[in-house]
Amino acid sequence: MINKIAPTLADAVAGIPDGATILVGGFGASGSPHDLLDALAERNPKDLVIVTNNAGVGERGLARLMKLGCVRKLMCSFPRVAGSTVFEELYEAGKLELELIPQGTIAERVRAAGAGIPAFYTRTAVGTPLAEKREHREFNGKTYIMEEAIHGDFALVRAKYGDRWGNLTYSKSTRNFNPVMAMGAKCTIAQVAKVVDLGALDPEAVVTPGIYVDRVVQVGV
Amino acid sequence: MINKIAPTLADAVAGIPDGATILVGGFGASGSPHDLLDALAERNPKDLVIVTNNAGVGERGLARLMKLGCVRKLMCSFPRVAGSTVFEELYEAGKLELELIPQGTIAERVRAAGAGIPAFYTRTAVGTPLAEKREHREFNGKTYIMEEAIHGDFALVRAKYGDRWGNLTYSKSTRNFNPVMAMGAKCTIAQVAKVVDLGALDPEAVVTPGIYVDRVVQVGV
Amino acid sequence: MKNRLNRCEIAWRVARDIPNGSYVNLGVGMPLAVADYVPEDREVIFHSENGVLGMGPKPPDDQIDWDLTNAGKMPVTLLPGGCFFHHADSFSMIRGGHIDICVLGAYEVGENGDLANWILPDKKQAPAVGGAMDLAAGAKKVFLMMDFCSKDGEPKLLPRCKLPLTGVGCVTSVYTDVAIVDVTSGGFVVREMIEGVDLDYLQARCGAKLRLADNWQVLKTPKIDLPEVKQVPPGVAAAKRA
Amino acid sequence: MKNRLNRCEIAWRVARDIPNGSYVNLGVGMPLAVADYVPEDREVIFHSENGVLGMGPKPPDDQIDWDLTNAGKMPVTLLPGGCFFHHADSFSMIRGGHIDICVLGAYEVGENGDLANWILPDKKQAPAVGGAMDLAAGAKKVFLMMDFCSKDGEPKLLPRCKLPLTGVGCVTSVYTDVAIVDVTSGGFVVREMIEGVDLDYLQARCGAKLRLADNWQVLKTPKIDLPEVKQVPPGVAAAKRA
Repeated sequence: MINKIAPTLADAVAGIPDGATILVGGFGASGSPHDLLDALAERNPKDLVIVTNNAGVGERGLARLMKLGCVRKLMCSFPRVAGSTVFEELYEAGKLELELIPQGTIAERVRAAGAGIPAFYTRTAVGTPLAEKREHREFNGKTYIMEEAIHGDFALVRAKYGDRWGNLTYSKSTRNFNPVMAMGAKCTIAQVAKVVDLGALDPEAVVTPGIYVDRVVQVGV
Repeated sequence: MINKIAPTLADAVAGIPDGATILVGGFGASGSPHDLLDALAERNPKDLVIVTNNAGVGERGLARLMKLGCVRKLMCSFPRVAGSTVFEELYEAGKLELELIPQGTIAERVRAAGAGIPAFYTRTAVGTPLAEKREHREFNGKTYIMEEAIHGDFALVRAKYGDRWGNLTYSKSTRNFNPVMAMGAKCTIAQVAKVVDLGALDPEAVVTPGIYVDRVVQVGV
Repeated sequence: MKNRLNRCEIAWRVARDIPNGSYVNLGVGMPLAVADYVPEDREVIFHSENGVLGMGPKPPDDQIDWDLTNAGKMPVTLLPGGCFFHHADSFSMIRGGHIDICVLGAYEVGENGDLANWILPDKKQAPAVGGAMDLAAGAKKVFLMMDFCSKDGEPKLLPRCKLPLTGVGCVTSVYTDVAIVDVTSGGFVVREMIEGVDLDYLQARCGAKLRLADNWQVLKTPKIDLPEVKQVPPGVAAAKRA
Repeated sequence: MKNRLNRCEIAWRVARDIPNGSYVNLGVGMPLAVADYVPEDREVIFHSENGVLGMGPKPPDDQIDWDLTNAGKMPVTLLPGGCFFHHADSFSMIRGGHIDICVLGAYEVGENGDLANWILPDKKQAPAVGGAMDLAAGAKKVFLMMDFCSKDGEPKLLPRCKLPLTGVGCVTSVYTDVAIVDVTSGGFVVREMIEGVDLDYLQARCGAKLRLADNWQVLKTPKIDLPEVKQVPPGVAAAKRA
């Protein structure tokens, strides 16, 4: 029998080593897998590379992981929001490396990893500082830059419902980056508000098919 | 008010000119927009380029369009199935140009058009005759080929339900190529089994958001 | 100039230029107000980069659902016909040219349509770009909402941007507190000016050459009072919830 | 050789080599039979390229739903936990390396793991490739199901394929009517042979050098009768429905 359900948060994040590249779902606090991040912080790993959209707010989740000094590098589009004080202090102290990537380019680069596409061309960021060091190329008279896939060792995502095959559905706009990050890692770990029976999710409405998911843990609503 | 509902099939396919490139959903007969194709055949256009997976079976839909001599070129992955006699006769008589493309590469090239990606790299077809004339390039020690986006002037797709904003849902495996083709064209036309009220479709389960759809026509179940 | 438009009045004017049936993305900040002024006889579908089409207005305080937020991380609603999708799909819509209009703020705009709106010099704080470069490159039309000059009175319309760019040759029109300026292949063209302002006034405050459109008009809006701001900053609200 | 395996018996043997929890894509034709022989203590999730995960067996004739078909365009069912998705998502799973095993037929296989299974020479008919190249390039393991020799007695295991390739260096193992052969960095290695066959027998019918695995075993299956074929060919059925 296939059973991807992890009994505890600690089981869910087991085996994440120092130096891992971790894709993290969510858009700010919306859909952020806070509980998985907190559980990961308990393990106190070092030198993590985090790929996500924002840089954590308050003291939980990603902010906590950063505050504990677990994160070497952050790849994101928008690290600066009200409340991202942990990030700001570390960044200004030169204790955290930042790679800024346009939001849609993060999404497409991670999707590319999941879809077996090593690189693609995009018009986003052409002519800007974020296009520096990128290969430029013309198609049909317009200039594009090449962007390469971003592969994760692990992905941490948050969904509303999950089943033992790893199928996931989300709630409203908390979906955001979660299904994309789920595609792009070798091992995807999902926290869900509720584990449901196999067959309970509408097969027409499953957003992340279980093929992308390795572990599911229920953390309550 | 936004109203994408076309009253008749003839209205739905109005304005498709000679020489148009048309993306057609479906996988064999499954999910094929037969009624739109038949309505298009009524207009008897010339020199069409059709991008789809198969080459029509029997006498309806794509087979009819080809039999009438409307199709100059077919871009597909699997033209040869039992019942694709119209295609076979035209092909063997040299009256139809065929460009064979791997199935996943068709899907990704059309998705790329919809997603603003002019080209991407894939491992599919490397070392095969279908990689000839393609740029080859190494990433992380493996060889890939470059594939360019396939843009449609029009897309013809079939869905189960649609609303006046153009949102679409599908039935089971008839979904197949339809949502992909819907993304890749300047003008997307959908035949649906039933037009429903705005708000009747579950916002978590809309597969093709109306932003990709220009016209919706109900053709009964 | 005492009858300069406030940001709500600019938003009102931008909304007049959004045709029925448009798919529109509103940038975080000032542009979000545009949604409040869509003429009643038009249906406009708002896209939010975090995976929403058919975004509706802010809910009443007692109906806030933190699972449904906009690009600014503030609670919104969903109109009938709206739907949700993930970030790769959301930015396919943007990058793929499916958004008819996006409305953004700006630090500078060049007469060649270049846009700078993401980074200021000499700041110690980390840079942040979000979806601005995707929108600038992908939307069919880019409308800017900004004051004609900076708070220090410096021109923001320039021959070429001096700040690092967000996008190249992407700007369609600039909606300001004193004028509407279109970006054309021949440079900046003033389409509308508020009462009491003339081309000389604008030119004196503009770094680039301005031309007046032959059919220019007076820029008029109803008088709209700025709302009292009592919102909790989004980061704080989000942190609270987390 | 009278005790050669028939295609159901080969399918039975392939099914033994599919671990619990695998995501498996079965090629059209002979490989589809593998689904019938998954050991009862294992759960295997079948992927169909046309957008199905968790594909179940053929339905009874009175429960056929033509909206739910497989890659061969024949009616199937969906298991609890199954779901639907579109073609770009389906081939992301394939190209992205998420399919653990795909089982394909073959015309030829090279000792370097090259596969030829999509086009025969000197045919007037149009070529057709479907998803074979995507699967060959993308699946983590490629199992082949085929007879050891062609119907004309020609070797199908060769130093290098002579036919146009489907994929390069992609084949993991070859399941045939007389032996199971693994593709290794050192070439073909016979893992199992049926009773009454030895390496000389196989080598005489193989174009490439065969080695015998140290721990080779006898290839045994239960006796399975071939089903009577009464199916309507898929194209005809589809045309009827259309």
